[in-house]
Amino acid sequence: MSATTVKTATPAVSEKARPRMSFAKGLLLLAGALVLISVVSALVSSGKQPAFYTITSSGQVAAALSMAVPIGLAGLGGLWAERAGVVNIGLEGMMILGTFFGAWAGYQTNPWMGVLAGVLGGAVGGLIHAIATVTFGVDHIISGVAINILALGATTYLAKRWFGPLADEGGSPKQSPSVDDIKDFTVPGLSDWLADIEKHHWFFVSDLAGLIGGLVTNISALTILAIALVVGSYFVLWKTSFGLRLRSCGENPTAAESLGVNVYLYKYAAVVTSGALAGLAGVFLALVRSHIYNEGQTGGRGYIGLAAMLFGNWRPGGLAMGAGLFGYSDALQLRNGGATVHALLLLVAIGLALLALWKLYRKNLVAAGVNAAFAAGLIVWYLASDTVPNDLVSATPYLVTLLVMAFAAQRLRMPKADGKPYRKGQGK
Amino acid sequence: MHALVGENGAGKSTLMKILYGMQRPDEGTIAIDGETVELHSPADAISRGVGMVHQHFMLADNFTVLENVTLGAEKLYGIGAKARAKIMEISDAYGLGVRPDALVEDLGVADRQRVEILKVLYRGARTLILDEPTAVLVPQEVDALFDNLRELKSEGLTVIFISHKLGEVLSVADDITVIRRGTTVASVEPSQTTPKQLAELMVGSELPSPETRESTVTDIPMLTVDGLTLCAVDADGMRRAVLDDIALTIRKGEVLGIAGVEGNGQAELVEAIMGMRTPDGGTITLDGRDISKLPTRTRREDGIGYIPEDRHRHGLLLEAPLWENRILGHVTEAPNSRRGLLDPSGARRDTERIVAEYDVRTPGIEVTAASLSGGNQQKLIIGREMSHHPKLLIAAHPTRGVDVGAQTQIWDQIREARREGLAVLLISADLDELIGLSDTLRVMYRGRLVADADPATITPEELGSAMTGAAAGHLETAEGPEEDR
Amino acid sequence: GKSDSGGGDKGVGLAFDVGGRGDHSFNDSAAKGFDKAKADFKIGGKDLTAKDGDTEADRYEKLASLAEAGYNPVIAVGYKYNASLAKAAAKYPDTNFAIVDSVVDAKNVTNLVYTENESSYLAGVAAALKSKSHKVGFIGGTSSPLIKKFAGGYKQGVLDTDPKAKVDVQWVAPDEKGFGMPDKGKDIADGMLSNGVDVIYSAAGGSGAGAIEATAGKKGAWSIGVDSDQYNDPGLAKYKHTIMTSAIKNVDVSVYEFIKSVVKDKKPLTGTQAFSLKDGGVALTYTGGFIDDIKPKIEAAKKDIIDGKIKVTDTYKD
Amino acid sequence: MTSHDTAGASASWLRRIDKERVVLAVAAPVLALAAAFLVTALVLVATGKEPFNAFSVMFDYGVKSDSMIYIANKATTYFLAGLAVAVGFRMNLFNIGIDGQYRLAAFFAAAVGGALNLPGFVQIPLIILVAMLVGAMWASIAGLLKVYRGVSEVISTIMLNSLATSLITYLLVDGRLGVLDKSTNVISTEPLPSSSHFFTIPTGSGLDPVWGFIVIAALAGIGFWFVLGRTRFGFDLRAVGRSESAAQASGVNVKRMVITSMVLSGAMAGLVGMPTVLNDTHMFTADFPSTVGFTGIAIALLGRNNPVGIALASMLWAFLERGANRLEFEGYDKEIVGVMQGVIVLCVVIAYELVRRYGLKRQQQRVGAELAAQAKKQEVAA
Ligand SMILES: Nc1ncnc2c1ncn2[C@@H]1O[C@H](COP(=O)(O)OP(=O)(O)OP(=O)(O)O)[C@@H](O)[C@H]1O
Ligand SMILES: Nc1ncnc2c1ncn2[C@@H]1O[C@H](COP(=O)(O)OP(=O)(O)OP(=O)(O)O)[C@@H](O)[C@H]1O
Ligand SMILES: [Mg+2]
Ligand SMILES: [Mg+2]
Repeated sequence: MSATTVKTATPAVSEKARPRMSFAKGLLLLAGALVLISVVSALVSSGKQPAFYTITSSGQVAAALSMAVPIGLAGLGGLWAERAGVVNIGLEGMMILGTFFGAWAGYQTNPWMGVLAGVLGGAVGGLIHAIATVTFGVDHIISGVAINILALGATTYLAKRWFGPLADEGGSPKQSPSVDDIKDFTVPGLSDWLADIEKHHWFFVSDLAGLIGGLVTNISALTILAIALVVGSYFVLWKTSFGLRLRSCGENPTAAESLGVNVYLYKYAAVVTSGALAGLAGVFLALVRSHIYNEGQTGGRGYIGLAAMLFGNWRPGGLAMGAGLFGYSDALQLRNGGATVHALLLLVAIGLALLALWKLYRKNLVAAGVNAAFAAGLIVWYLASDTVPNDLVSATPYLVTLLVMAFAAQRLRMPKADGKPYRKGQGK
Repeated sequence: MHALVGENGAGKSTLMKILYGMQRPDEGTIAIDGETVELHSPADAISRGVGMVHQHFMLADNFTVLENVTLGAEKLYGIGAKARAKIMEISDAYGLGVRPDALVEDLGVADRQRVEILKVLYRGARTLILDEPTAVLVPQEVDALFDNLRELKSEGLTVIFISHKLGEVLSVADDITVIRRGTTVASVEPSQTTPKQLAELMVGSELPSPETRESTVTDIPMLTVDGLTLCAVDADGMRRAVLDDIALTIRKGEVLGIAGVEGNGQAELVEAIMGMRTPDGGTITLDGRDISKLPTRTRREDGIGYIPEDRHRHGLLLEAPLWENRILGHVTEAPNSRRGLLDPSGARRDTERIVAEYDVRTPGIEVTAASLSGGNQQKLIIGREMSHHPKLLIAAHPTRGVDVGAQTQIWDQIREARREGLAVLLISADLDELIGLSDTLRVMYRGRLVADADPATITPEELGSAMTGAAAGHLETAEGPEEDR
Repeated sequence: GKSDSGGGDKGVGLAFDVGGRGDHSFNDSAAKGFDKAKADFKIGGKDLTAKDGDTEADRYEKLASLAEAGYNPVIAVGYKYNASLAKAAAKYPDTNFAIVDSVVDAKNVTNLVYTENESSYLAGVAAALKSKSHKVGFIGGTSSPLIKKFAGGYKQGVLDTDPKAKVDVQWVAPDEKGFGMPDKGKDIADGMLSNGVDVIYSAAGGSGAGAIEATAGKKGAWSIGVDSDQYNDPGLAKYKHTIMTSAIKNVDVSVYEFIKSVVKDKKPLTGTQAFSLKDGGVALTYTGGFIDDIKPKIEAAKKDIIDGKIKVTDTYKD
Repeated sequence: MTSHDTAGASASWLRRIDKERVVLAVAAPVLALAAAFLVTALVLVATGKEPFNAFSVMFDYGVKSDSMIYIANKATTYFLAGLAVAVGFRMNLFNIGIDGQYRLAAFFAAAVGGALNLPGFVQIPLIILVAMLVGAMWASIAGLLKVYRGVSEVISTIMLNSLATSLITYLLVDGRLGVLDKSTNVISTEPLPSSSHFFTIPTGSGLDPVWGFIVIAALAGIGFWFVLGRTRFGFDLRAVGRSESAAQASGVNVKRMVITSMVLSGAMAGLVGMPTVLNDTHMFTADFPSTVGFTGIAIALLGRNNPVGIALASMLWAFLERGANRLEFEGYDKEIVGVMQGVIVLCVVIAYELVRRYGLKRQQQRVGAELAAQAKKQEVAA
């Protein structure tokens, strides 16, 4: 070895702040997307323009929001549990409990009692999960799967017994009688004004008006509650000592225990809250998205909520984005079918092409090549067809989610002790 | 300042955990300040002014220092600005140099240790328990730690600490308790005892020494590493070199020791040689064959034995029985498999042999690896690796957390292997071990081999200061081993 | 199944499709005929319900256990029973079977099928006449052959009446779940309405309720019900002022007639009994009086279909 | 996922059997089943139904010979689904995508089978091969995404399930890969030629035969056991499941192993639909049984990811479903069986965990006690 002098080495640890998908960055990205839509819709032939207009229409945005809320709430449930170290694959079952008890109590009394009952129903599901995983130390996934089976079994059984005889009120073994509406809100004046602007299809301005319009027109009280819960969860989990303790149980429960934190208690609290949130997601499906309990109503949204949480890297903002993305693309395909999804092809292609350029600039040739190839493929598809076949349109939200996950490479930062069994007094 | 010594599994940690309320005693009493107390949980202990720094750090990696410190003590100063100010105040008062907003994940061992101590002080502890605080520190850091502790002592705090390093125990403790298999066997005063006596009290045998006698170094190169460079993307998305142009040669019969503060690339060097990481440049040659591009499995088949730094993460399947652990890493080799199929009976038979030969204390080979104590797990790993007659043995911290009895055995085995012409790459934080066993010493600092030294002449203190980057080049002008080129 | 009338013949056996009694749709319609027959002829009976994930073996078991226990006739509601009914009919040659919506070629099986495309055609005529925007919509539960029969007939009816009109056809989901998603039905209808569609016909089971709800929220828009007269559906009472008409399928009538032919007349209906516009097996309702103004045109179309002047397609292509 | 494998059959196996362990192993499921029945009985009583009659109806009916045949046939499918899930679980991969994989595989296999008319001994293996290939390819998407893009397999397989549904709906259309029978309203793939019908095992006059595919399923189970328990590859796979880091250090290419096991899991999923296609319907219809993949998760978990356990669990599941059909006939709500299934899974896993923990404690105590004894002896000797 010839080194006789110490060379100035790179610092082992740099002190820079960790990059995060900040709120500001998200807004910027959204604005960019809006501009892109405006530009493209101004450029395509007039026959194709309506398909682009619907992409930012207020109806689309409102529908996207209402589709995103149950997914986001379920995801938030997942977040609470996993931040305390308990994987909750039983969200689906807890949502089912929410739909059932929400509609049952809502029908018996009033919708707000329904909300309460649904949340309680979900919380009971959470409690069972907590007993199994925290007290008995059962594998979290097994317990979750069992709860999904149990919740489905119990509600179908009870629905048949309780709703079956209510045929005159519209009940059936698979469906509850309808429940009254939960109040919704419209910002007076603003909503109409925005709707007016939207109609003119002005460059960018109308797109923005559609976006905001969708967010201020006929917003259900539960939607507002859901948004508040996302923000509130962030606040509680990251800005309070309760949250600190709860998260510590997901990162290093033995350490938490050694500092006098009652880990079991916090895990219980987190998992029960998780169930309650999933229950609320179910209530939203039963009482806002429709007015009834309906067997199979959750349709796997619990799992999708879980996916949204993973998508969002175990953070409330991220999971809201994941839920939003899924809700948006689901609403898009549902409301407007093939033509609009067809328009989306072009937008995604352009987006990918831009991403390819960025990768090229960063000298990541492989990624640039892959992105460019996908972009080219989509453009060819767009040009070669007029619409996306109706039978394929239903795939949109799933495909979009998968593609976004695949292209947005990310470093997952799951809580360190997530899913690991923990026993009191066994730390080494 | 009270020191507690004893062999592995003597019950030191268990006793301390009882003092800290993490475990409940079956009988007996605990008195704090003359008052008999009953501790049901750490919270009880904390409220009575007992604080503990555990043998294995109790820190959440994804949390900031601030979060780690305030956790569980939010009532004192909240979790915000007031807490931050308090942390800075304590840190400054005792010269701990702790930064509240750093992520623990990014901290080195010594820094983590200080965070642990700060955690205890923050809670206003009057009795401080430190379980093996020095095991992972270099001498300078140990000195700094003891300076801190003395300062605390002078303020009237009581410090209880546990250590396997008898020298330091004798130099800093005011009182020493020796325990063995769960009972106190002696209470001694440091001034009236010697390390030798202490060791005898502990294990009933003589204090071992890692001293290597005659040199067995040949001039046939076994492992040659040249220009090895490895970059990694850190948390900030910045690429930086964790291994920077590493060059070294280990000959048959030679033990090459690498000294360095943890986190300076030793682990990465080992992983690169093992093929667990793909380097960005450089070549690795084993016994004349270029293995740079070969997968880990082939490298192992070609004769690399591996005693990993973290046996739980890299050396064992904790939930699997011993005989399956004997197969791990050598599944393609006899006696573990024949023609693609496992040979469980062959593996079982050989496991029995290893258990007997290497004195693995276990009632049988069907018990899970997890039910063995750490020292016995280590012996099993060493037995396994040596059974395949490696050409090169990579030994990372082979005696970490292992008591003096087992240490002797392990050192003997390394020496034995070396005599048979094995090349050994030794990485250790225990500088006595490093100096005692090695034929050649290298110092690693920030991904580079910055210095070399002759184990015959260097002292741990000199080596320690080189490890912190204070010196470079050849550390002694006295005649040392030949340069590689 | 309460206590059955004793003796060898226990009465009627009936196996519902998924959804079963209380689905406010064709299962309920079958139940109505079944209940009426039981009451009128003072016989016993037992009904069983399919569940999601049932296999051939499960369906066969239902039919076989009914026949085995001595129920006669045995009626299978839904085309899914096709294969299992064929098997059961062979095993129990002395039992009279009937299947709704499908055809099984066996001596002891009566096939009760309906020309849903014809009633849907009339729905299309009504939609085209009532639409002001010349844009109408169709929402199907899923793109199964049966539902495509509805879609095809409807589209043809619309275009024959108003060639300039646009028909927006959408499916709720790619599988059977699409029949139980009222919320998604609502979203689809909402999307159609905001694109200017002002009449929506949905053949989507429970999901249709959502579409009807959405349509009721838009001024001047109409919905068209399906299978039963949804104007009279208690669950939809709130929206009935916008349910312009329903394309009904009188499963109850055919089930009743079949039971009667076996139990009372002792001369079972045989072969394929197609219930069409001609015999009132399918029809367009005038309840509520919303389409009374265009009744002549609808009746004319109906006559043309019955006379064979209009040949209604029985499938739909995108 | 905790995976527990049975010790193998070597000459000294008898020695290793430990009476206590056997008792514990049997105790867990027995206790759990008893608890599950108790809970179900309580639910029945609470809703005003007589429980014991319900159970006796289920048991009496469940052991009738035609019920046994039903159970054997249905369990064949469930067993394969459980195995497919277990391959992933054994190495900590949560493949929720069995559902999509097996439906897509069955669809393409049926389509290929319907399009060809080769001798059975060529065509049947070909159909099975197509199914395994399609299943493997669909699953490999999730594997590749995980390895190269870091996408959690939980997300990707959920999405791929729905994509499979859409794809099948798109292709199963008159003029694409479907044929429509207008009179029956059934859309399906072209039916298989009768030469491609799999053999059946006759069971007696008037009774349905047992599907011959049960033989393939048994072979798959043995193959599963052999590959995982007796080959180097299986050892590597289990090693990854137990500790990814230790496996990597031991020389396993973990990334490749992720893809390989996803592919294996998918190939196994491809088999799930085969008993139905080859032995039963001989075509793929739009109402091809779905959600079997999800049932497979419960069954794999109940069977502790080991073939014998999975076989027992799948038979239990089939038995319960058979019983459900009968319960309805006897005037009970068959939905109670859903409650039963959920309670059973929960009770079984809790019982297993308690027993496991007890066993571990016993083992540690024994290790400790024996070591102490050894040490004493040494001391005395010294
Ligand atoms: N409840 C118990 N009763 C008796 N023995 C036990 C119990 N729990 C653990 N043991 C035994 O104690 C040992 C556990 O080893 P552990 O890792 O705690 O040892 P250690 O003292 O840290 O040793 P080392 O220093 O070698 O790591 C094993 O031999 C285990 O069988
Ligand atoms: N409740 C218990 N009953 C019996 N044995 C136990 C119990 N708890 C711990 N042990 C065992 O007692 C021994 C003492 O372990 P302890 O960790 O205290 O040792 P130690 O002296 O700190 O060793 P080391 O030097 O390795 O840290 C271990 O073998 C441990 O597993
Ligand atoms: Mg200790
Ligand atoms: Mg230890």
